[in-house]
Amino acid sequence: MSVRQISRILPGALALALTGCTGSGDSFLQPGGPIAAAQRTELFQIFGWTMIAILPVFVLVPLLLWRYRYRNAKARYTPDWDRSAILEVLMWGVPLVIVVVLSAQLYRTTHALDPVQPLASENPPLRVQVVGLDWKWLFLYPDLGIATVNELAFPVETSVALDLTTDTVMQSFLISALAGQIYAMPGMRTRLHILADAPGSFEGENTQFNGTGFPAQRFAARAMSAADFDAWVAQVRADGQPLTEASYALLAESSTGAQAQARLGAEGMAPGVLHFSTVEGDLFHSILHRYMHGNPVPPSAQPGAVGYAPETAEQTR
Amino acid sequence: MSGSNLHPGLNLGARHGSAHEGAETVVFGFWIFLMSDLVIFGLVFASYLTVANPLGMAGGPGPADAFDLRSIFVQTMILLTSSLTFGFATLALRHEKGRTVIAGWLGVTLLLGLAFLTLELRDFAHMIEVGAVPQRSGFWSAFWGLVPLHGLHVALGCLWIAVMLAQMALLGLVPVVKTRLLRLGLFWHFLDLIWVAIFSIVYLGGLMP
Amino acid sequence: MTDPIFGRLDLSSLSVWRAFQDPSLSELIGAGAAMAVILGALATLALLTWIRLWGPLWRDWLTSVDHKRIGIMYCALALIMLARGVIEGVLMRTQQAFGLHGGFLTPDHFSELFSTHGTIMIFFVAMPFIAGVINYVMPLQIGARDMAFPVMNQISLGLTATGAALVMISLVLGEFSTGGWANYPPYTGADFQPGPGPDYWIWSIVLAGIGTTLSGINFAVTIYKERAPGMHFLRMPIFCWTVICTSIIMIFALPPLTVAALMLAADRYLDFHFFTNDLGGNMMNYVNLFWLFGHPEVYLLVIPAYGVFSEVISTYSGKRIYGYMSMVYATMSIAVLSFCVWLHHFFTMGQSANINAAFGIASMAIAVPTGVKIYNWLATIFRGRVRMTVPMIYATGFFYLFVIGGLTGVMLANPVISYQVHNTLFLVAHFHNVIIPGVLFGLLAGYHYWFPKAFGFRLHEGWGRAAALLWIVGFSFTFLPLYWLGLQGMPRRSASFGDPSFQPMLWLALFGGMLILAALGSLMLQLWVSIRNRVQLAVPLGDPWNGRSLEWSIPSPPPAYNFALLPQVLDRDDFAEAKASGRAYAEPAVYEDIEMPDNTAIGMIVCVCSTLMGLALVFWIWWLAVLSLGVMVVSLIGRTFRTDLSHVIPAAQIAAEHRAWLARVRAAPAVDRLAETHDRNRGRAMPERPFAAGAAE
Amino acid sequence: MSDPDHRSEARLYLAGFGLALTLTLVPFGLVHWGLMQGKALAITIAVLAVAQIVVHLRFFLHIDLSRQKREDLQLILFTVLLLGIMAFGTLWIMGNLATRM
Ligand code: HEA
Ligand code: HEA
Ligand code: CUA
Ligand SMILES: [Cu+2]
Repeated sequence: MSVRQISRILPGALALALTGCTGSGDSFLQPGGPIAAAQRTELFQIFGWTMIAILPVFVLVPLLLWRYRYRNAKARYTPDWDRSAILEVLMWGVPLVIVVVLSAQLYRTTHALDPVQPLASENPPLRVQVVGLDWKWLFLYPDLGIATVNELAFPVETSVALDLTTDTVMQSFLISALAGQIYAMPGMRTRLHILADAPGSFEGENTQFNGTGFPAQRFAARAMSAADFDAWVAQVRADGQPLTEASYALLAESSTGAQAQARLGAEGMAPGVLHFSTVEGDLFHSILHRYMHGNPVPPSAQPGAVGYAPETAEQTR
Repeated sequence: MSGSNLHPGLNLGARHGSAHEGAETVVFGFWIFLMSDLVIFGLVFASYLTVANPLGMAGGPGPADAFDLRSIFVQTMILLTSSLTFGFATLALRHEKGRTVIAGWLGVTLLLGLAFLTLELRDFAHMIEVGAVPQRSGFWSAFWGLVPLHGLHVALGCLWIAVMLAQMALLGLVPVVKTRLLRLGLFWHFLDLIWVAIFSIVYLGGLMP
Repeated sequence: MTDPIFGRLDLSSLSVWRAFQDPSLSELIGAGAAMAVILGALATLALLTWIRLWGPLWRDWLTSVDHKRIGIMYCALALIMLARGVIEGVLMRTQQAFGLHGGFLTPDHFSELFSTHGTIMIFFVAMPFIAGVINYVMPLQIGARDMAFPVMNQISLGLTATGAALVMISLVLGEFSTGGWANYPPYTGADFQPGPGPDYWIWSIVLAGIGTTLSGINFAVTIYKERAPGMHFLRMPIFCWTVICTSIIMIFALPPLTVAALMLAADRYLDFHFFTNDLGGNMMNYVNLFWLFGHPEVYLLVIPAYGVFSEVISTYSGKRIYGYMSMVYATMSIAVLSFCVWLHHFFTMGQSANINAAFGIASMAIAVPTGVKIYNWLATIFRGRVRMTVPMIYATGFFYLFVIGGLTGVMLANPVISYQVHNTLFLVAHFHNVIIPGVLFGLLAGYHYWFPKAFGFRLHEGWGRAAALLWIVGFSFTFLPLYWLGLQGMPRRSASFGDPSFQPMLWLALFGGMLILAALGSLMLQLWVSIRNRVQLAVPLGDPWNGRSLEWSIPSPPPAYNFALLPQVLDRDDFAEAKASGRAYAEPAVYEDIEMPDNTAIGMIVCVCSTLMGLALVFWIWWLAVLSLGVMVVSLIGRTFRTDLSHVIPAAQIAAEHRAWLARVRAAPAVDRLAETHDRNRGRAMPERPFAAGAAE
Repeated sequence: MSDPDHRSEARLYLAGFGLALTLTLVPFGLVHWGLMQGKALAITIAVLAVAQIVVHLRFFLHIDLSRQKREDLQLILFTVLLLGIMAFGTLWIMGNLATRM
């Protein structure tokens, strides 16, 4: 019984300790959706189980060092004692059992929380395509025909299916309060599903270092009610500019969101955010496929590269 | 074979006295080195296999456009024979047939090695002609990372044979020279092993109907 | 486009010149560092000339093939590089503490800092340190005269020094990579970083890596073939077992790094497409290959540290190591398992849940043998007689802090958690939490433990204790807060951040960094004080700690040939048994001539040529690259044409030296363990008082 | 070539050469004349290659299972194990990623 209890009480205590001193709401320790919540539970459970093997160490070290200190003539001294069958079984057995238990759990949750799986929800899923650019994220809504930079809005209680790639170096996409991260790589498509339980704004970021503007590559993931979402879409259509090949070529240039705003003449928007009312062609797939067509992508056509030239990049696509 | 082997594989034999015992350490060390080298080859092979597909070829030429099975066959025969001739050199060393016999077999092996390299270079020239260059695709990069790496080893082996011929002439068959010949033998046979993998995986695998 | 003579090296490659053109704080710090390197080098040269040390330095050290001297030179190299690594670490902590919306360093400078810091700490601090300790201790423990291949040993050192030199030169000429110590393409590809940075990384890693592979071969062959008569595998000290495991990793895990780095070089220099975005390149294979090396690498570092703790805990508890066989099996399983888990560094790359689960479980499995080792050490203390000397304080810190690091490792091994905290400061906290309390505390314990063996005098105890406590406290303040920041989602490698709530923890971490600096200062002071008091602290008789293994059975410092007569080993912990049974310090009936290899300059030739070659490759100076390679190859081959490369030490000389030492040992009073840290300790240990437990019970 | 040891050892080399030759000719023939196809051919080539490697090890490098000190044989087996893990793992991971992206 004690084992179970420990593994139940400790996580709670730890959660309290950790969340108690938290300032921002952008971590999976204050989950905004089922995945992050499950991840938090997992963390506490591992903590609980490993304590069985680890607490004895913490307790025994001072006890042993004190009891067997040199000057303690009362303690037994057995210089040649060097094995004991019972201890041997315990030393291998206890960690082994814990690892077996944790492994079973790991296998289950790794499958259950596999990011390629759609999340259960009553509402129809929303598709979003994510393109990592140097120091900003581009979000394409293929079913709505709009696009944004550094603002990912979606209705609550809806499974959002993200398809990710980049048009530059490797990046890693993380919205901690909603789900884990996944790499985005040029010429490749990775997948992630998120779902928010309640409206709110969560910070998203790139965690894979990609140069000067790396710390600025953050965005807001905004979960909103269905009505608010529709209003938001309408607003993007209203205040956005069209995303053409030419404006994409400019956008793709290495720049933070704020710099991109200036480049594309969208200074009025929220910091770092851009809205696009229409998207020319199937941008996501043309980005994805330009690396797989068997044609070289010279630096002048490679966003993020040192010799990138937006003026000519457009034609070589 | 004559009794007391100190380590796996090629041995000089007890009659070589201190050279035989001395070989224990250096030959074992050389085995370890070869095993480390084997891991390098293994990983380059694995990398090659990960791009031996249409995506890796990126619309460029494939194996069928660039490989010449006939030439590979001849190269294989040459390398195989050179293993045999090196074997005879080792036997002559073990059984103390004298410097000239050993040098003779080594010389034949050297010539075979050079012949192999010549043919291989000719193949490479042909590949460059048809555009199967490493700059063309990931697949050709991997090919050019793998096969010339083996070729480089063969070239080093040839250089080593030449150095040993010189040392035999200048120093005579002193113990260090004997143990070096032993290690050179390991190296040469090891190259042949790698080649078996190359012709099976790269060439036969690539040209499979 | 590039100059035929100078390649792409020009005035703007000089960081001092860059700072002159753009005197921002960041550039100035860079230029200052460059000046420090240049001035430091010049000052050293001048000092050496002034006190006429060139001759001795060349004769006794740089051309030496003695494993003991090579070991010490490895440690010296590690210390020099450490100075830079620590400064960079503390600079980064400072930057982040002030990094709310900015800070004083430019992001590019910051990225160069974490890249060089990681590269230096792993490849040029921890690895040389470990190579140094192994070099010094292992042959003594197995009763050998030297490494199996002494000259190759010197060449390994030369190549390691080359790698370190290239990283240092990058401060002055050009710049280092900004891609982190893992240097992932495509970010480090020619398109995105056309400058010399990633090339510095490639060549310093490749050249040093070859040296490490050769070291691994050398260590393994030495243990397999050069053990003293009677030293069966199962009589070896645990440290030697850890050396076997570490050499296995050196031999088999360095190849993937070499392959990955050379493929990256092919991409950058020859326009290959191994890892490029276009034309069928596959950057994921780089990640795969790098961690095929990278994971075993970190165990390469920690396994010998486990070995040091085994020796230290057993000695200072006055007891045999508990569970010898368990230790051996555990160490071996850690070494083998370390090759089965590399994917846990990229759980988030998009492979299937099955693969993630398989590698996650394999990673957690390492906790079992590691746990066994920890428990075995506790059982070794159990019913021992423990002296809380400096190494034992480090061991205590290790018990607490390393276990925390291991616990967070087990968390990271779970893909579900890794999805969240991968690439965050949580990960940074994890690995400093295993590397510093594990590897560095282990090395520091070993430093205090074996220093008297190497130099003939003990280190000052009081300063040592102060440093150890500062380390433990300083570490905790510096890195434990990072766990919290990581859980809050602060990414690693961020020069700045936007969330004010991170501020307090970052300040705490900076405070810890200052304590660590103080710890380092105490270490330096300790060394200084100890050297000044070396007469009082001298332990020439060789056994200051009542040691248990063969290295304590010879004088401190040991003679060039180590053992006057190769010992005949009868038992595990042979020297302890010998002391107990009275067969220690016996005079051999006959002495024999000893043949030792001659000194040689070949290691220096390799070092200089390969440094020039690396530099030439970095700056596309092709003629120099070919020339230096040519000189190196010709000298290596030329050497093989010489056969008179050893000298003989006559038996009479050995007999005289050995008898003189034995006479001093017999004349000296044996000290008991209470006087261990007093000036009375001259290195002759009184056997532990025959057990008084009867009285106690 | 008078001494009997020498002759018997030379015969062994020749036997190895003969075996290796056969194991080379067969797969080349199979591919050249298109006698087999697809998976069956791939497996045949692989099996013959492994057989040939064993032949080389046995007859040219003189590795066999008897008479040797175990510690040395372990080295080779251990290498094969580690290389197997690394190469198989690489193919598994990269193959899986390729199907998913
Ligand atoms: C051996 C490895 C090692 C060691 C010792 C350290 C030590 C330190 N590191 Fe380390 N660090 C890394 C390996 C190491 N680090 C790696 C691999 C990275 C990742 C790089 C990347 O991003 O790619 C990293 C990244 C890293 C970052 C970047 C984090 C980020 O990405 O945001 C920071 C930031 O503060 C940091 C700080 C420090 C500090 C303050 C120390 C201090 O604790 C330094 C103090 C250490 C010492 C003072 C050494 C102890 C002294 C001895 C052992 C010798 C004594 C002996 C004698 C006197 C004889 N490190
Ligand atoms: C010396 C170095 C060292 C050591 C010893 C370890 C030890 C371990 N490490 Fe660590 N690790 C690094 C250095 C090290 N690591 C570095 C440098 C990185 C980052 C590189 C980079 O990205 O730059 C890293 C990253 C890293 C990751 C990748 C995280 C990510 O990128 O998302 C993972 C994931 O599995 C991991 C796991 C582990 C595990 C399971 C152990 C285990 O070996 C720990 C075992 C120890 C214990 C568990 C404690 C003692 C045991 C007991 C008291 C018994 C019982 C316990 C149980 C039953 C649980 N490590
Ligand atoms: Cu990266 Cu597929
Ligand atoms: Cu790891």
